[in-house]
Amino acid sequence: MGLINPAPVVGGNAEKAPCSSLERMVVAASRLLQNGQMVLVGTGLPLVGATLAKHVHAPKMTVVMEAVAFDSKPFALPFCVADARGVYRTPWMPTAVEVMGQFLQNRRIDVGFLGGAQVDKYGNLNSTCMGSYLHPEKRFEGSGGACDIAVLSGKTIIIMVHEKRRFVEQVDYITSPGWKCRDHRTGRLVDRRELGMWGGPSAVVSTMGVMKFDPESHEMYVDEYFADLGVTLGAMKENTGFDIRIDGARPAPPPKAEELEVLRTVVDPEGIFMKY
Amino acid sequence: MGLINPAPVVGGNAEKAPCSSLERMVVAASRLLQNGQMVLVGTGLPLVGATLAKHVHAPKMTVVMEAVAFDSKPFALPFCVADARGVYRTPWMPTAVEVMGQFLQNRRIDVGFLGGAQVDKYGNLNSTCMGSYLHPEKRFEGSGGACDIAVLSGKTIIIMVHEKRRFVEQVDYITSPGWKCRDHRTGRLVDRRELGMWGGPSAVVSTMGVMKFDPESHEMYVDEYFADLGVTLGAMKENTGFDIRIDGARPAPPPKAEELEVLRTVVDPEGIFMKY
Amino acid sequence: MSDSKLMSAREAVNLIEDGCRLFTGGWTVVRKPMGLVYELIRQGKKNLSLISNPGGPEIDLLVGAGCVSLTESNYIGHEVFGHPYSFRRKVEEGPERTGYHHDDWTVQTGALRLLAGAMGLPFMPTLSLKGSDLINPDLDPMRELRGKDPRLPKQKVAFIKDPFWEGEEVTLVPALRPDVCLIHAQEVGEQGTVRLKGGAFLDYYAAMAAKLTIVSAERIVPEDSLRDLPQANTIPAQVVHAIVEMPYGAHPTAVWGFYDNDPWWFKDYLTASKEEEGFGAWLKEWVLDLQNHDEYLAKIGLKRLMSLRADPVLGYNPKIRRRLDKLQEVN
Amino acid sequence: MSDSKLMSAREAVNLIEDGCRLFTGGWTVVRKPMGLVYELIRQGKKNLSLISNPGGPEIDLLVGAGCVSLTESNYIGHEVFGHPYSFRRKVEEGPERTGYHHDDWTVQTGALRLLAGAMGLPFMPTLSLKGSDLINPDLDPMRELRGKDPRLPKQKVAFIKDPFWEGEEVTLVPALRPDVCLIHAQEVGEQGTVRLKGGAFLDYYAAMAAKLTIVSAERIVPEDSLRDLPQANTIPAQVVHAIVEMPYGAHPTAVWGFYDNDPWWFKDYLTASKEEEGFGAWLKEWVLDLQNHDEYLAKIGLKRLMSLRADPVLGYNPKIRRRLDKLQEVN
Repeated sequence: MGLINPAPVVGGNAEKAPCSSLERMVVAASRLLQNGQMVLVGTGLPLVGATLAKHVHAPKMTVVMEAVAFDSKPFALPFCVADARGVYRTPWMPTAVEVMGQFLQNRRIDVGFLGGAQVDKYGNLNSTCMGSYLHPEKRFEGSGGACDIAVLSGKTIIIMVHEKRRFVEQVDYITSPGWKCRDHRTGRLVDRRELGMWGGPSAVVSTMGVMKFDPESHEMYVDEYFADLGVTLGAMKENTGFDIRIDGARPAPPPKAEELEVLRTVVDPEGIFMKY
Repeated sequence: MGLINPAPVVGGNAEKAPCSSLERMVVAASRLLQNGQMVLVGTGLPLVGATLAKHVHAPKMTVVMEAVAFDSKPFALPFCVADARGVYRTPWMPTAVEVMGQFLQNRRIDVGFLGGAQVDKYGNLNSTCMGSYLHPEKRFEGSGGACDIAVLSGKTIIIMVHEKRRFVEQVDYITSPGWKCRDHRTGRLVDRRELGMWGGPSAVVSTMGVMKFDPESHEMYVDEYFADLGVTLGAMKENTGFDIRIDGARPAPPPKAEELEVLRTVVDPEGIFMKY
Repeated sequence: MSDSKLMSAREAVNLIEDGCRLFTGGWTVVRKPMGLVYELIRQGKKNLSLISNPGGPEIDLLVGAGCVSLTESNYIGHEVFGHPYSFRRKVEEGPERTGYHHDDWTVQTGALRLLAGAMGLPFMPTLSLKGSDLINPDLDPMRELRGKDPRLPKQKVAFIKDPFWEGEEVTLVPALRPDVCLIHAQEVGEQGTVRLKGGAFLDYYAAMAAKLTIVSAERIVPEDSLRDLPQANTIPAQVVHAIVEMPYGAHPTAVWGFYDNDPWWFKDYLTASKEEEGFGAWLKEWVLDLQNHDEYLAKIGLKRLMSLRADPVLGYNPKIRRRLDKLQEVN
Repeated sequence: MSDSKLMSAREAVNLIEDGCRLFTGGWTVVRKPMGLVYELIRQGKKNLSLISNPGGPEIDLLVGAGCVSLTESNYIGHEVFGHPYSFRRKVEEGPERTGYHHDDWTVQTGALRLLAGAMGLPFMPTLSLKGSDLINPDLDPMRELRGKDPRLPKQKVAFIKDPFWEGEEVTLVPALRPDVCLIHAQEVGEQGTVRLKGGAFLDYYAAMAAKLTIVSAERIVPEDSLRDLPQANTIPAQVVHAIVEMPYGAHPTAVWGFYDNDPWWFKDYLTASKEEEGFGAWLKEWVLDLQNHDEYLAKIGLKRLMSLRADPVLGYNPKIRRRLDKLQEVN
């Protein structure tokens, strides 16, 4: 009870393949979500991670998406927040006015779960463009509700492939404010609490490990690394575009067979986001 | 089609009784409503008048009430705006946020139809209390949405028993602003358009006749009087608490048998508001 | 189940503290949380700040019973049944003598104030109120309390020039932020999903705006069955904290699909409450001397309760007569 | 009937003027008014100011076809199917060369801007946006147009200190006021009541905010039958001006209960639109060279249309595979 109905196994991906770094990241992220929490997820990896958590250890977590999906019981993975798969057996059908303008803004969302193209050492996220905003080198689709979620959630969890060009000293554009973000009055970076903001990023989960933020300096540090995938702390430093603290980092507990099994056969059997 | 379903005749009030002044008032008011209009009505006589119009000559008028009723097809007269009778066969179930905060405020209501305890020569209405507001002689229930309707409708029609104590030089409290109403900055009475307001009262229908407002002075004048009930212009002047213009007033066309018949047998057969 | 939201009316009302801001759902004489309100009076709650948009017999009762220090509403009454004598008496006596303050709002601004609360915003803009004495600063009945009573905003309204378009002056109204929201529903799922029928009024917005939401319901249904028709559900379980099963829990107000207004109740209450002594006697007989809602229903009697039952398609009782001056015996 | 709202897509789109502010309903690749948008392109509309919250292939198409001078949106894309190459190209080229300006908003603020429009208010408060470059005044892409183009507010955001409670600084966002709202619905009554299934998204708010609302629908149903379940109806007939019956009118986007996304369309369009020439050829073949939606559907072919059909209980097609890199032939 409380569990999502198990989806039929439609792919042939349940064999005992080695854990990919994408799968490793999603498993680690799912573990940061707790039973009873109300979690707002974007499409893609956040959705996969939240769905996995709900199946494995957090059956009474409420999963909400920006467009309409609210605590539904999907058989199959929605591939966008408005997908019919996401409203199956839903108890309530809100719009973005209720989800983003009421639940989120009225501080009823415990965790916001976000991806992005770039993250910096203060947890600012960029999902808008590469290069200058007014004359971008590469323009993305747009950030949907990422800024809203980063500003208004009780806390945020970030999930992102670990590459030097993605983990940067300063993001090209602050889509989703982290701990030191833009003061619109001066253009300078200030502590988010100086702007009257609550929340803030609590963890960044990557393909190499789990980062957290120093309670005082608010700079990102490595908390856990995926030793089971052969990741070393040296490799993490090398693949990070700023000087990241690694002292005190521990090897992360490896994924359990159940987690991988559920991810591959129940959550994303088609490999829509996991790209098997 | 488009017509309200006729209600079963439940009372014995269909006999050819003489037209009462209450009935006369409601018939005259109903004639001011037109087919195709969107009309927001309060409970009581406005509701009776609008329902009568819908049955007799304006089948495609949309009748909306503050609480939820929206273009429904009632069998029986709702006796408040939230009554189950008012939502029968409704196509849509809004709340006051949609009716009053969206339809009304977004200028989609053609006519607001209001009653009150006092009206003054500029069409200001009082439905709050008699005497001083902070220490009233007689406190009423409260004005519901009357102020909203008077401020935000395309125009308003007022329906009220004609008595000297009700038709006054200046109302004790401006609940619903008319043509010259309170400037909150100075406390003085100013033309409503100076406050950036649209709309305004277009007619007052009483138990003696129909009053309108001079396009320039915005003072109330008698447009029609109920000669068929024996009302004279002298009597109207006597029963009005301010000096009202009567030159140019004409006898109103008398009620038709059909109007009285429908009022007595279909609209309010129990006499809930008509008090047969 | 340790995390069950199910409880008795006594347990639920016990969660409510003296002095809190309390919203009552429904609309005038429709779907009012009467059973919970009777229990509030039995538990002797004091100094409540009541929000209703609009209020009905529940507010008149609470004001008359001395539970209330503030009300903010657009209407407190019984519709065509008659006048709210307790409310009227207290306002006419004046706050100097009673310690009770009432402030008038409108249907629209009350709704927008709840919407602001539901959205976590401190205020909402409106184009209503202009030209009316409702915003006459000389007539603000809460003026002496503002800045002192934290339940009230520092001012009744504020004004701002639109910075984006034509520069018109826009009125701002402060959020309503109830501590407690009381709702009576037709159906509630065992985990808290609320289904309201025949009109939700402002109950969803109030539940979203409130810190604690208590729902009494005609019946508790399997949560999963409510997922068959999500469009018909009004309030998600995540904002409901306590559930009380209470058939006829809105009596004497009407509940779509269950029962109509009880005109005999209104006739009796209105006759009694015309004078303060009569109100006191009525309150003792019908509220204070009874242990709970079951005793109240037993005292009303099965015959009368059955005679109020609604037609399930029409939603109301087509046979009931609604004029108190022509009221006959229960049959 | 002279007051019928029923018309052809050509007649309906003919009501739309060059240069207007136009909202497209649905959400990214779900329930987009594609048939009406194809017709907009066929009629060669110019200088449109597009609002979508969020946008999908319809925006990429209109931008690529040169119909658009402004977009305000939180997203324009095809979800996991691939990237919006026309939009991306135009933004990367820059407004100096293209005359096309795009401004970024968020899901929440876009929703609140529409809500303000629906409420007839010039703005709405929000607690979002702070700390983000979305409100960095140095990065306002519309800065040179403000005060000149009347379709844009004079500034992107404004700030006000809460005058009622704790005095926090609140951000104000300007209303969105579409001239035209295009919606594709599952069902519409013959007088205009709209029933949306599987999610209404922001379509109700946009219809309320707009001056002219055009609804295409999978089917037109008797108005009276919609009154059997009013809770399921989304938009009242009073704000709908034109109705177009158009089966598969949202193809290639998904319509709950009718059909799923067409992955073959996306594969074809994404391959073609990677380069400007390919986009032009695609547009000619699939839009400009066709007379109307019937010809478009005939060209897609019955076999493919049937293969997209949704399961009526699930709302989607459980058999369809959604990975373009593993896409097989239509079967």
